[in-house]
Amino acid sequence: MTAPALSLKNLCKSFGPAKIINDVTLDIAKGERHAIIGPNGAGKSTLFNLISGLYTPTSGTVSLNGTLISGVPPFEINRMGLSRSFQVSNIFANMTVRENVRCGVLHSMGQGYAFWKSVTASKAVQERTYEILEHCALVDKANLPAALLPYADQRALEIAITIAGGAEVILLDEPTAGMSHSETDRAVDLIRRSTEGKTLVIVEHDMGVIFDLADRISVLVYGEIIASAPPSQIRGDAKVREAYLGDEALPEETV
Amino acid sequence: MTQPMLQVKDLHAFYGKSHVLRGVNMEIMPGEVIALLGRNGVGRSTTAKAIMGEVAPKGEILFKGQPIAGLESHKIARMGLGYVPESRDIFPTMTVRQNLVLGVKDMKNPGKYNIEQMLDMFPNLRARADNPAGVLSGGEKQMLTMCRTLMGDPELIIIDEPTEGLAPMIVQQIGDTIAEIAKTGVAILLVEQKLSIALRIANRVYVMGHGEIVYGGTPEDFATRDDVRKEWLEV
Amino acid sequence: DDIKFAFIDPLSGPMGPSGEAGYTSFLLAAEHINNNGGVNGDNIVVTGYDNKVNPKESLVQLQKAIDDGARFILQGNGSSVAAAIIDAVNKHNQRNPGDEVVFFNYAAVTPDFTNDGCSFWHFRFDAHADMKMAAITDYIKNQDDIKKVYLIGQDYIFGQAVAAAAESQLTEKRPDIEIVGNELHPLAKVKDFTPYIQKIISSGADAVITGNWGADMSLLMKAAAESGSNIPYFTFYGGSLGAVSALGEGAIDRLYQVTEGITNLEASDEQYALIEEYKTRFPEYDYYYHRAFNTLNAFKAAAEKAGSADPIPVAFALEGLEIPEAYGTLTVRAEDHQAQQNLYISTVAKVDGESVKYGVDNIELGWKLLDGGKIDASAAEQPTTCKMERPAKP
Amino acid sequence: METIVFALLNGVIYGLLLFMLSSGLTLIFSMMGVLNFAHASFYMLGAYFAFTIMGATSFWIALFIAPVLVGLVGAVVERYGLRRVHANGHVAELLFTFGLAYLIEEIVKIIYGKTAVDYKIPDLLNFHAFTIYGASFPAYRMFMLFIAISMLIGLWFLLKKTRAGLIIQAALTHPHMVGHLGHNVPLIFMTVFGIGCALAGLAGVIAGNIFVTDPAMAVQMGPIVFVVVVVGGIGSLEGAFLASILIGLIQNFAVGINANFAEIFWFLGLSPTSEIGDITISSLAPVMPFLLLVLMLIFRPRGLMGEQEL
Amino acid sequence: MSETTQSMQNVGPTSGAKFRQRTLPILIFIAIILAIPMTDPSRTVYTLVHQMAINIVFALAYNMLLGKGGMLSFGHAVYFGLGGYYCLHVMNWIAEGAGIWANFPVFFLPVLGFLAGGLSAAVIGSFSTRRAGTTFAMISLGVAELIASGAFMFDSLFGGEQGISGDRMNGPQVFGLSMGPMSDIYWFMAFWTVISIIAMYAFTRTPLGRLSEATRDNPQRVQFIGYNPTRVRWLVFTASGAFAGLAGGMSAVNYEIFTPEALSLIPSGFVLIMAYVGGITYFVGPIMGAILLTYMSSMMSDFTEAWLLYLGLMFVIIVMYAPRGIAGIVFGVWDGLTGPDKGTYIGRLLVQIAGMVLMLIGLIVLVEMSIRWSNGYGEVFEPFGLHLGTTNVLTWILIIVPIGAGAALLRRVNREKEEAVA
Ligand SMILES: Nc1ncnc2c1ncn2[C@@H]1O[C@H](COP(=O)(O)OP(=O)(O)OP(=O)(O)O)[C@@H](O)[C@H]1O
Ligand SMILES: Nc1ncnc2c1ncn2[C@@H]1O[C@H](COP(=O)(O)OP(=O)(O)OP(=O)(O)O)[C@@H](O)[C@H]1O
Ligand SMILES: CC(C)C[C@H](N)C(=O)O
Ligand SMILES: [Mg+2]
Ligand SMILES: [Mg+2]
Repeated sequence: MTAPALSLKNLCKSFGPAKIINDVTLDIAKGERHAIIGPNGAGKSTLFNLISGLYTPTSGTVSLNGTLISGVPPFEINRMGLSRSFQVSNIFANMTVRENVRCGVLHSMGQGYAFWKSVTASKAVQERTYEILEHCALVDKANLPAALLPYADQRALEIAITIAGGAEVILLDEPTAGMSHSETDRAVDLIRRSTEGKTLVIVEHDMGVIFDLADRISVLVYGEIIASAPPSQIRGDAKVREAYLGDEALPEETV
Repeated sequence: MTQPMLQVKDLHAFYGKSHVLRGVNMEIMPGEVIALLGRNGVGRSTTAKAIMGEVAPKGEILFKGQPIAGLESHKIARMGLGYVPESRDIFPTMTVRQNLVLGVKDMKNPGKYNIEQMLDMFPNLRARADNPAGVLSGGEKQMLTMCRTLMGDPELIIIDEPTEGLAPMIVQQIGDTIAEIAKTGVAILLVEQKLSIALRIANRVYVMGHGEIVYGGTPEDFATRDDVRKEWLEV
Repeated sequence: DDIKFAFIDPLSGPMGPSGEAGYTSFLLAAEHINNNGGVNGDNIVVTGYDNKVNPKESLVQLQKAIDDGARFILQGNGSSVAAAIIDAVNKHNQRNPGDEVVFFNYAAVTPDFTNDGCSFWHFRFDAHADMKMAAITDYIKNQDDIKKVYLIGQDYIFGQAVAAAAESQLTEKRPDIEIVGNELHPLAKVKDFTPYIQKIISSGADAVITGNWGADMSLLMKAAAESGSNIPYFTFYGGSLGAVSALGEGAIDRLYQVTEGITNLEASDEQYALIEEYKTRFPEYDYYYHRAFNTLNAFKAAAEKAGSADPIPVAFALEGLEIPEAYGTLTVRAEDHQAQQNLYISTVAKVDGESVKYGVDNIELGWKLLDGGKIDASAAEQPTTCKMERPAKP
Repeated sequence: METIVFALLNGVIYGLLLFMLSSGLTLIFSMMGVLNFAHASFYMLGAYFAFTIMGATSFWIALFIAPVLVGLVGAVVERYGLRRVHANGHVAELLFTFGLAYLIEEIVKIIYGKTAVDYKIPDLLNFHAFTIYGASFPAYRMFMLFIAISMLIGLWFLLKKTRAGLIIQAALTHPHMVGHLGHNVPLIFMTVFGIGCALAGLAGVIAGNIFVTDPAMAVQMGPIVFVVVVVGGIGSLEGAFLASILIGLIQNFAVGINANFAEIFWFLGLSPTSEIGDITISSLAPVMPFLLLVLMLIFRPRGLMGEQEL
Repeated sequence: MSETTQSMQNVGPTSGAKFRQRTLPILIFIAIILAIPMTDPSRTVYTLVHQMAINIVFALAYNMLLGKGGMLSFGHAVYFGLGGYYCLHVMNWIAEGAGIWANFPVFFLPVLGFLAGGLSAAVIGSFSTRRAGTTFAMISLGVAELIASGAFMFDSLFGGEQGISGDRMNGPQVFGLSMGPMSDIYWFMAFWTVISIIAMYAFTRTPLGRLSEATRDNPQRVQFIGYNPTRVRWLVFTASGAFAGLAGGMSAVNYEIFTPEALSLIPSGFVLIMAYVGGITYFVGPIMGAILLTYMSSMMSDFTEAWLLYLGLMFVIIVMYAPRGIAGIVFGVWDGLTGPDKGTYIGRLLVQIAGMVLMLIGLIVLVEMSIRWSNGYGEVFEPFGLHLGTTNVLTWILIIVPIGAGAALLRRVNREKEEAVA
């Protein structure tokens, strides 16, 4: 048996006296599409920050493909094949879309901190950049400064940068927040295509998206996982209903 | 006949060269809850910003009969208009309490709400009252923004997309809160996408399309207007 | 044709007044020469270049001056600058034969410039530090109540040279005197000398010797006045703008200086007229840089002797040249290009219209010659170690 | 013993002067986030204005009018200059004030000349307060001490007792939002900047006559003021106070000590004739504040009392 | 594969645009460099051009940091100075014929400046680049003051007040240059300027150059594409320090002297102004800034004492109204002239220029009149034979009318522009 892609063991995180993540243990298998849902403030983004190395856990461990990564700086974790997106767009605002994606590509193409060769010299980098742009339908906006992109495209770019490095484990934090219906559909499609054969962990409040994408759903409430099961089970889980979905819920209700 | 709380007549607004509002007309009576619906990008937020003076308005805006178009934001606010922007804009380095204090316009005559009431209304906030607001979760931030605006004792609140990015449970809770606030006699202009809440709490509904108001009526009437819904709201 | 002189000295900043005082003196000296028929019929033009007492900036200005056609450089404020200019002038003359420039140093008095570091292209019209120190130590030698001496100076070659001269000459002339402090502070940076003065007081010194000049001198005096002590100060530049007024009446018989002349010496009417003209023209300053007039007069004499105002003939003509000046005779020693002239030790006294005719700093205090304060040029003369290399004589 | 007493007295007084200067900057920095590079230029303006006013009337009038004038200049600068660049972020603001410092210096040079003016201590205070170990202590320095302490108390009240601080902090990041809450942000900014500048001006009035009033005084003081603010901790008045006194003491103690490295580090076998052995503690004085700054930023970036990192 | 490349090219800038933006300016620059000596320049021209060359390299080096890396430094002269000092010491070793140095050609000293600047930047950067933004700016200021004032303590290294001087005419000759006369130095300057410009331009196109921009925009995100932002900043800082050191080496050869002031805040501030005025968002910006400011500082100081005031004013105006600097203005005008709405643009531009010229006239009269008045000695500003004193009514008319008229014109254009947009 291979090690799970991601494995959290007794993970805890406190800020001062506030215990935000409380003894979370969770295994996510390779190739799984895993969704994390939960009320606002439950600690979903915090959990992502712990996994991606932005925060160090108060106690407990995180392993990626069996290697311990808690305490490792984010860029090392990224090099080990884990990539994440942010809840608020976090792109290189003054650079063009193409440059944004190219920066995401560089490291995986072995460019390192090189200052003796041109970025344009490497065909592989150029091609990979183009592929990603095409994949995310950003080709025709490639030379626009990222800051001028419409919101939905910024979110797409956020995803593009995240997948550019070819990471095997991808963490997406509310990728469709603030999108309209049709935009959401496009984004879901993009996510599905980009994470083919990879491990995906996604946080979303849009139940449509979640039930559409996820193989398995974990529900995080006040820093604790109260349920972790396939969508069909979650839908019927009374505890989850009470804590998160409420009685209105499911499925789409937005215009 | 009572005077309308807010009257907007032939309002235009621009972002650079793009003409976003093309003659918006609407009216809000005291104590009324109005839902402003429309697809993404039709200009609902811009309408709110133009009223609040954040975007330069062209046209007439009367608040309690007085023209406010073109005034500076703080003057508009002092006349009794509250605004909860889409971006929430909590003050991240300050504590929840300090955020609330800042909602008060004049320390000498505080409004009808005080901080304790607010914290009672949202236990989540009480638990974080002395934390910097920047670390609040998305939903907590939304609650805080609304409370902060209430602290200024407004007569009309414009709330832009209060439920965006919130868990389904909280969405309901926010809806209830808004209804609650409305009961105290504060008029509300609610910019929303989620029909269910909008229809539940609104007295009247406006629908916006391409920078104009394309429909106005009661929720009951709106429920019958499949044509409006098809043309202006659905994709 | 005009004969262009470039005056490169501080014209702004803390040392600005020192430079301005020199500049105005040269302007007036040039005017007088021009009004009296000029030099072989040509006029002298002096142009100011502000160097902020920085050697690097001085070289930039020197370059500019040469580009502007100046072949004679005037500078004095700061031996650090003078050293750089001597070096640059030597290099320039070596690299640009036929386009030489000559440097007239009117105040930078580090002895080395006319000793091991001497140059054919450099002439100094002020007595150097060893000469002035000799005058001071000769005077102190006879003051038996001075037992402890404190040395304070600016931290650069000139200040170091003063300290070294004081130390060696004192130990030679008065081995019993204890040097209770030898302090070097940064040049033109200290704004409040109070801590230094307190150090001097607690050292128990009976006298202070300092080579400070410009703002470093007037601020030192300001702090000294505030401290209420009355230790005497033996200085090179007590005549720096503002030093006397900082001490006020406290300066009387307490502040001493060594110079090549003071306005209250017996002199010709012409000289008195010159002093008064200077004061009316430049009311902020006092007639202090007598050597500016000596410098240009010596130039005129040399150029007329050589029959040319070109740098090389003038330089050769200057060697050994002897001219009369208001307070004696000035000889340019050929060996090292160091001017030899009388020196005078003076102290401050109230203006009385007779022996003390002129005040300074626009107050009623002026410099008065000490009894036996005159040192003849021959007595002031010091040996030199200069081995001069000369170009071919034209 | 004498050395210690002298250094203590001078250190405290110099420290208090630094505090007067830096309190204004702390105020501006903590409230508006503007690292006012031109702060010391307002200090210089204070001294020059006082010099002019004193020439026309008296020192006591200058003591009140000059800071007010400087404050007005500051307000104008904020209204017509800073406010424009505010939108472009802190670096733009920093650059603006950097250019402003240049401008003020040049304007002062044109109006007052390139060399020092003779700004004198008022006759009323020109006497010796007391004498210790043979050195007298001028009354004016005591007066300075008094002004600085009253200023400290005044400021402390201002800051602790107002909500303005909060409003301004909030307006830093979200000016629109604060406007929507009914606060007149631009006015508050202008006032704060004006007050900060007026404080610097006051320091100039007080210090211009014991030091030197010349166009270089801003450039000389500027960096030290930054050191104080950063070492004290951003936005912390108490920190600025501590840091001022600390720097005042360090510098004055250093000047008072004659020992050189060879004497202190004799156990390392340093020779007094070697270049390093020859360095005296007193010559280290000008370097000390900057050493402190760099060490502080590396090891404790929030400063002595600051709540947040720079 | 060829298909991808094809489309890839469509995505990137066209080769025509590339040529215009990259190759053409460099060709023009080289042509100018070759043309200058043909005009048989005077000493003054040489002096000026050499200073420009040094400043161009220094300003570009600085902009690697500020423009591309987003690090605002108030102490970059430290690396310039350390590079220069090292070169001067080597120059003296060459003169003494000390050991291996005896055969080192002075022509190649800038290489050593590059190494010394880079090495010192690497050491200092190892702690200063741990932070960005204002903290970095403050550390740079502290370090600069520390080193500049500490330099006075080590006379054997920095030479105290007097500095260190040397003589460049020693050691072996290369390219047949004796390094004595100005014209020899010209080729030295040209060589190193061109090399540096090309190298620094190339740097922006390397992965590290790109990452430096990414780190400037968003250091947090850089971590999540696999890079350590601190490491990126440190490397950029080192490279920038190295080129600053190279410029220092050029300066050492040109002036043959360095004083501790060269390390201080004043030259650091000047390079900041050069880069910013030129335009930090463009590669050529600092070049323009260096040329303009060097020209101003040596030529304008002959015309007016207040040139620093004009300089300060220009800087402040640029910060306020044209944050993209001269280069931004030039390219903006170019775009306007080649844009679709040429007619109105030119019209508006002319009115704007007229407005600015008018204001400038009023300002100049005011400033120059004030200077003369404050200098005393009865000086009066006398342009074109006019006699403008403080008491002359004409003076005040010449101040107030142009400023008022200019301001009115500018305001009108601005309003028109706003309305046109609306
Ligand atoms: N740096 C921090 N310091 C203190 N508390 C924090 C910090 N970061 C997050 N928190 C707190 O942790 C809790 C969880 O925050 P988190 O952002 O993880 O929520 P979330 O589940 O992502 O919510 P949302 O769905 O609204 O985004 C919140 O209550 C928040 O206030
Ligand atoms: N700052 C801006 N600059 C330029 N265009 C803008 C700006 N803000 C909004 N727009 C554009 O104006 C139009 C109306 O925007 P507005 O924010 O009012 O829409 P909305 O109806 O509130 O939609 P949303 O659901 O996105 O909030 C959109 O097309 C939007 O792209
Ligand atoms: C102007 C002078 C006082 C200069 C000083 N004597 C020096 O040699 O540096
Ligand atoms: Mg979250
Ligand atoms: Mg909106």
